[in-house]
Amino acid sequence: MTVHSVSLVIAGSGGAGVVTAGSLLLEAAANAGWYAMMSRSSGPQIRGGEAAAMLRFATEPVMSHDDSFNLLMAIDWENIGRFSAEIPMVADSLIVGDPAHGDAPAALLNGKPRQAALAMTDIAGRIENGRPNMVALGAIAALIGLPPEAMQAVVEKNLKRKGQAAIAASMAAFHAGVEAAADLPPIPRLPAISAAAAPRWSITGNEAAGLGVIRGGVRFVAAYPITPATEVLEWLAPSLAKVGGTLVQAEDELASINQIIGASYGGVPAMTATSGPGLSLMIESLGLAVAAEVPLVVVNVMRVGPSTGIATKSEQSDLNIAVYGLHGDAPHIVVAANSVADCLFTSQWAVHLAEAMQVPTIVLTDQAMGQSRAIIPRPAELAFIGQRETAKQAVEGERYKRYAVTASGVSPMAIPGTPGLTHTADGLEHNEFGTPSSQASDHLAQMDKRSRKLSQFNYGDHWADIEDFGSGADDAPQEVPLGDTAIITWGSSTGPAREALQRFSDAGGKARLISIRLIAPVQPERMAAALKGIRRAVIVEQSHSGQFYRMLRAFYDLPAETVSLHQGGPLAFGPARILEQLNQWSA
Amino acid sequence: MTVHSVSLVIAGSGGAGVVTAGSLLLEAAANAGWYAMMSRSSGPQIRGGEAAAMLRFATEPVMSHDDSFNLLMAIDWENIGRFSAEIPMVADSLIVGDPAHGDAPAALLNGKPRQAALAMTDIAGRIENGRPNMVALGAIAALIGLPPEAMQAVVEKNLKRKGQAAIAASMAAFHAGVEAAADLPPIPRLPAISAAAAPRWSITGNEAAGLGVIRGGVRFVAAYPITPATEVLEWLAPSLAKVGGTLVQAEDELASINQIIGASYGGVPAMTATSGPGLSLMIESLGLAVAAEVPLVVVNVMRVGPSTGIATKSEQSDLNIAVYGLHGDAPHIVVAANSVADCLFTSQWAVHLAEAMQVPTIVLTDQAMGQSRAIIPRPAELAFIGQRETAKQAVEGERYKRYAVTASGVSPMAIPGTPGLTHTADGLEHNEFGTPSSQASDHLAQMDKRSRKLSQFNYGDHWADIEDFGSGADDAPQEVPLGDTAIITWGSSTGPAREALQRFSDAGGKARLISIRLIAPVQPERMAAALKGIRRAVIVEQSHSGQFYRMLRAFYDLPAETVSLHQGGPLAFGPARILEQLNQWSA
Amino acid sequence: MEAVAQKYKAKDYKSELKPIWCPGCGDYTVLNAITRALAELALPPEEVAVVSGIGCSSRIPAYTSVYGFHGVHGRALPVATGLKLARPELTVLVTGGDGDGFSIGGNHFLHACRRNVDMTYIVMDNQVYGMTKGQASPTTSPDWEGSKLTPEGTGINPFQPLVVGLASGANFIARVSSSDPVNMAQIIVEAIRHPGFSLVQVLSPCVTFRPEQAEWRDIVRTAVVDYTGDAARAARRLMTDDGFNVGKVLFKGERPPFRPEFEVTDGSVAQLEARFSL
Amino acid sequence: MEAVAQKYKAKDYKSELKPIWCPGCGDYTVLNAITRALAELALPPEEVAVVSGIGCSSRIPAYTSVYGFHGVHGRALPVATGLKLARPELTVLVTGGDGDGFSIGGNHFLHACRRNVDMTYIVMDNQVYGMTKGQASPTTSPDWEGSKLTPEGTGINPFQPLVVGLASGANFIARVSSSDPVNMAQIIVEAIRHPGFSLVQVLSPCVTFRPEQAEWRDIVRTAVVDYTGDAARAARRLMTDDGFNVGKVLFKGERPPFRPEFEVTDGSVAQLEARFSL
Ligand SMILES: Cc1ncc(C[n+]2csc(CCOP(=O)(O)OP(=O)(O)O)c2C)c(N)n1
Ligand SMILES: Cc1ncc(C[n+]2csc(CCOP(=O)(O)OP(=O)(O)O)c2C)c(N)n1
Ligand code: SF4
Ligand code: SF4
Ligand SMILES: [Mg+2]
Ligand SMILES: [Mg+2]
Repeated sequence: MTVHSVSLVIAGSGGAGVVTAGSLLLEAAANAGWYAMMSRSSGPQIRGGEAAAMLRFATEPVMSHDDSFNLLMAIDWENIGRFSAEIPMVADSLIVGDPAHGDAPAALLNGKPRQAALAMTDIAGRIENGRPNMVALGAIAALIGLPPEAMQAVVEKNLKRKGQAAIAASMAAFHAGVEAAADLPPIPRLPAISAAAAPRWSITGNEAAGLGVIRGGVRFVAAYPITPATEVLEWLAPSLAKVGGTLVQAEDELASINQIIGASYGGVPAMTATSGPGLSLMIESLGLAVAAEVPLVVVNVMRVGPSTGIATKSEQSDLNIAVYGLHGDAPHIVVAANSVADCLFTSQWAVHLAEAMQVPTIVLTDQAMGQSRAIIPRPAELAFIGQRETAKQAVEGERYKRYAVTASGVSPMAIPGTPGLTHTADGLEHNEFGTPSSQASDHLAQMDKRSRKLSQFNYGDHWADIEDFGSGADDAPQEVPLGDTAIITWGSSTGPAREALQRFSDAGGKARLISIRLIAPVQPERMAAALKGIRRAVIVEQSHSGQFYRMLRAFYDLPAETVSLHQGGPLAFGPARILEQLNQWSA
Repeated sequence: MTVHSVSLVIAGSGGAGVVTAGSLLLEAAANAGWYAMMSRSSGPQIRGGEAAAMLRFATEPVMSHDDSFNLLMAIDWENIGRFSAEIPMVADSLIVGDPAHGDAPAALLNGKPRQAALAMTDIAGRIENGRPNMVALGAIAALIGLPPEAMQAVVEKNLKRKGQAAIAASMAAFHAGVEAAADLPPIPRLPAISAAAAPRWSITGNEAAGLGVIRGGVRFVAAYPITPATEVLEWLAPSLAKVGGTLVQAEDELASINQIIGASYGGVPAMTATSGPGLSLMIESLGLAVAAEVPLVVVNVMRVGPSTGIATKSEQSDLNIAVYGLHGDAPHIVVAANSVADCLFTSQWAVHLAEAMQVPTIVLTDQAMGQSRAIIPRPAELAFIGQRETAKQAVEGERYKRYAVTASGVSPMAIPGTPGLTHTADGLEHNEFGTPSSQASDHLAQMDKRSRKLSQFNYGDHWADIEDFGSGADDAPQEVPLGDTAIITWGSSTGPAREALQRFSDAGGKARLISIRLIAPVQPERMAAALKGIRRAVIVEQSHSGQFYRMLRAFYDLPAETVSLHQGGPLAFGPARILEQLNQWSA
Repeated sequence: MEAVAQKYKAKDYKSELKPIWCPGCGDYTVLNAITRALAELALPPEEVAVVSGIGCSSRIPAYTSVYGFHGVHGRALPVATGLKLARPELTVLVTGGDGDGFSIGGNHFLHACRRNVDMTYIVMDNQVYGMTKGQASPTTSPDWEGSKLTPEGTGINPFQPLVVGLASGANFIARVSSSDPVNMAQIIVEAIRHPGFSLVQVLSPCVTFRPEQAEWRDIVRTAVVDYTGDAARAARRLMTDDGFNVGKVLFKGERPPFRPEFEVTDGSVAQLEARFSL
Repeated sequence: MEAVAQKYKAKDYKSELKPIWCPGCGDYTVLNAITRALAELALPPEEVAVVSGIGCSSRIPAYTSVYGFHGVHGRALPVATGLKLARPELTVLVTGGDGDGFSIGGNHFLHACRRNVDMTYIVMDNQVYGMTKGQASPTTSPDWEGSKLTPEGTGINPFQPLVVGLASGANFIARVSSSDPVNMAQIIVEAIRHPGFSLVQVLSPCVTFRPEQAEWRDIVRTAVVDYTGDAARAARRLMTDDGFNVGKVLFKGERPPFRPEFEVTDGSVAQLEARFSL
């Protein structure tokens, strides 16, 4: 039985090398011409403890995890039951454990999966320097149809420094696993693909966000570590150094946001990355950037809230603070990436938007995409480079107006060092020169200007990904959608929504996906066009209170029949739950 | 011509004693049996500089300023033009200036007001220790019908310490002003009222908020000064000391919010007061109070935003941050006072709500009501005392569940010092014991609990002030409103809305006022009842982007014909602008 | 400690929770020392509160059996301040890390020292952010290249907690090593007994992200001089020491603790209201 | 300053804006001294930036003719840090008050001293929050009863900015009085010239909320000893002085300023991308 995708989990405790095994598998899959995605989960211990690597392999780019897993390969069982909610096992699923470690915990057996034994410890013990996780990989490869050559190449690359003997030992254990798999019950297999497939990258969402801002032109980054955003910063630190930029570790988030305000005021595109608690601390100074019109980008990698919440798990619940969190009326931009790959596009675009409109821009990603690694098609080059409208030359006899009221709302900005254009940028309300003013007329003029520059900008088609599913669906969305049903979603919920729509259309259904990338400012006209002909919509998001749904209601006219599907983290929506709603309507 | 109300401005620079004069007038008005309201405006200088006292006197409680002023009494003209937008002068208005100071600035004359001269300096010069502002007061009193005895009593009280000579000099100047007024053109006069009228208070919104929290039971306050909230704290410092409480000045708002979290965790009801920039800094720790379930009250006196904005002026633009500002899904309470007097009720109620539900509660007031002084009917006693459900006794063999999942959502809280119930309160997601947990099931159970406790609480009728206007209107709103039109508003915009409705009903119209006090959690059922029979609504607020309107759209079903009237600060809505909308519909 | 039967044992102050710490982490010893100290002081668990922020070290409250508050990163001191001022009869401890206390929490540290509220602040200094997997903290040496965030080292002089604490007005200052839990317990006892704000720096190795700190055990030495009450002298000593003099109190001040007057007059709310009455 | 024609005059560094300050406020003198110092250094106005937070004293930027940034309360130092690191060729000054710098901004103060980025921080210390109409600041003496917020006084020992600055690593420390603008200008010149983080405390009276500070003019005296480069010695001196020794540099350190390597290799974005390629 060959299928489009196979999903599996490798789990084990402490030193079991679960994550290493998952990474090898991911790379090998790429060698086999497949696409793949890997997420991780681990226990509360700071280091060691139980871990699970969740992988999905497919012949096309992987957008989301499946509703359940085909295989759980458990190196041991210690505390693995803790992951049961995250790794649903159903009747078709296969759980493979090592008899040396006893029985599978009951929590994993609710779905009545098939079970089988693989004596990984034993088998590995028979090979010099053989390790159980390589045996596991061999068995997995055999089960899912991964050609051994694909793994050979990976092991050679990764163990090069350890020498030929280490490589041989690993591959011996791997092959022993391949052989032992002959006794295991089958699970779905993927067809091998020619290795001459399209060029591919292996990247995490956090790395992609870092690369995106560098592509957009960012050369100054201030950092305060916070899970799950730290890797964005850790990737940036050495990378910036290579392209003439710099990263500075700040004493806290109040400092990091203000450092990037300073750098950007100095003319250098700047950003920081954080998560909910850190974003909270940046709120006041984001307002300063709005009022003083200083461009900057904050990548906020969402985790479960409120408060410290669950630092290592995902939720789409910082939408409210990102959109509405600033005090006063403070127009700014919020964009959201909707896949690992899109972290690159969206963060690069964010730099472009921030610089063009001299406005702070928040990029929302989340733990699920930020810390997942994916094999993706090589991303396209993008023309979005931050380009700030600057004032370069003093006009004889005219005092420079830093906050000139212009038709576009954007006022050319003088960068320190430019003669004749000195001025004071100010977070106090001011007149066109930047002089503090408490006049209602100045306030109104500047408020109008600050919101006008956002509303008049041409965001093009990037405001949302709109895709039609169903026979007759073309690459570009039609003027009139194929069906009368739409899913409106954002961020990480887009993957499962897409998959639900794929299944829906495979079964003959027709529907439209609207995944909003430009969260704020809202685009009512574009949305009205996208909803033309739509009678029913389901809004999908990972938030306990339905933040996205409420925001849509506040600013858009939704179809009369609109259903809000929302649930707090950390469990993602499975495609099935979304499909269920679609099917309910078509029944 | 006698009327319901008279509005006037006293303006002048630096030492002109404008505000003192206004305060004397206010007190005298109370002696005359009138009600009154006084707001102030001043230039950017820290001390001295131009100032204006805007007063309105009436025979009934004053809820708002009028659309224009009947009288501007200018002690001098220096920079007074700067106030022109705040003190609209129309054809009926009278501007009285001192010829010694030259002509009125053009900015004040756009509405073509009448003008007259009063030689205040000259007249005062002829009296030993006579001061121009007392001459001005005399003229004002004569013009508006204020009995001289009413002023005599006030001057005697206020100058008692300065001795009889000072009193005599002041009153001589006053009487000279009264006489000189004979030559001035008339303006509307108020009828004198028997001094045996109902008991009255003179209070500002900021003082009322302070008194409210003390009445509610607050005994610990942490403070960081910020305009225009400082007076709440300055009133509280000595007052708390008198009732066995304490106020501590903190190093910043991060400290003040966390200090009150600590005090409240210790069992002592606690609060702080701030304004937009300070609220921004409290956001992260407000989330902590949500997650750890620590009751507290933050009074946020709104000023013009974004960022530092205009510290001394009013705007209703912190609604968004108050409602949506926290990261994650963080259910909490937001209430808003809708008049100077209501600052007392609402802040007291806030303590009650916070304590009953163990939740942080934000009280929104604003500069306009916070720094305005009003003569109000003596407020009623209120039964709202903070009462926290505490756990007092360990149950043998049972480990105490700090975050027990209960039907009400409220878990009895053990206060440090209670034997057998020690536990750790936590901002990390936790299970019922408070032990950190990253399980989806625990997260869901606690999220449900935290939102349930707010949704199931009985807020009674206080969620909104609902009033019917039009002949046949009763004190209590009818099941079915008199008309099919409603104004939905909140906070400071309620006063002008009320006045617009009064004028509308005086002209035979019928309509309903819905002024929402409980901003969050929303009350869709109550709103649906209040809107039964309403076909048209106008939403009134002082925000550039229409935050309140958007929030209503997000959570309520509004009448098909809904108009959003919103404008940023600092100018308040005049009743006329609102009335215009009502009239448009009835035309 | 003495052999006679104590009212409380150290383990009476421990909860059943298993710490999430790495095996070998210095913080285990600190937990032990705190519980020993409480036993020595024979404080009823319900009259003690431990407050913390976020970090590995900040996990201590839940591992004790006293009242605990686990707040947000960097804000433990103001929480403890509010708690102690509102409930002066409680014994308040604050536990946390070098990042929590000296990086994001630096301002509260300054002002807590200055305000001198009666509490004991125990900082587990491992010169790293353990919880977020190994970044430089303010106390990290400038050339440590172990963090991906500062791969060339921070290039910044380390923060000197005891010097700054002293300069800001801390009333009791000591440095201890997690390699000597008995001494640590004794010093914590002293710190709790001393009125006002007491600061105890613990050299508490992070075996995972700073494995080289295993050497601390051998480097530390018992401070040779006894404590002084003269701040200027203490400052000179602290500014010239290398950070490894441990096991003794280094400074003891005599400033009375800050305790706002709860001037409980016979005042009533009605009296407050009367002032508004016309 | 010299009689020969200077390239710039002090007034070239002043804007046309009329300060909002009260007549007699010490900050007028500070504005004068800064503009004099810039003239002496003959810095082109466009190559200088003045950054501030919020407060009366923080209004300085707009009254100068150089590039200015008027941010939010307490955050001037990080803004200046980002600016200087991104644009090392600019001369960066930071101006502000005791509340802005030592109360809400205390953490950035600590870390700016420690980080030692090349900039000059001029704090107008009037021992009060002027802008918000007269509350106690960290430098206010504990028994000042002039604030409605602390009508019995704060009861808290004043913050010692120079001691804490030194303890945290400031590289240049001076105290001046607004009653001697010429000396102040000279010290500001020195501070700007000295590499690294320079801290200049100005005793700048608030005539409105602390009218008694008019006496400062008579109390201040020129410090008798010259500066030292020995931090421990400087600490002892500063901890024992009464705060009125002015007019001299008190400490000068030799630490090289922090300036992250902008290791401009021949690296390209394409090379970064190549690492993701399979
Ligand atoms: C506002 C905020 N910023 C960042 C973080 C992420 N964070 C958690 S713990 C920590 C550092 C902890 O270091 P330290 O206090 O030294 O404790 P250790 O883990 O070393 O004991 C950081 C940065 C957070 N939780 N909240
Ligand atoms: C976040 C925040 N909190 C509070 C304030 C109010 N505020 C403005 S200036 C100031 C104190 C200023 O004192 P200082 O820095 O000493 O300056 P001075 O006016 O005395 O020169 C305060 C508390 C604010 N603007 N922002
Ligand atoms: S990471 Fe370091 S500090 Fe944290 S528990 Fe492990 S050893 Fe201890
Ligand atoms: S209030 Fe004080 S500090 Fe502010 S301008 Fe006036 S005198 Fe200067
Ligand atoms: Mg640490
Ligand atoms: Mg000051």
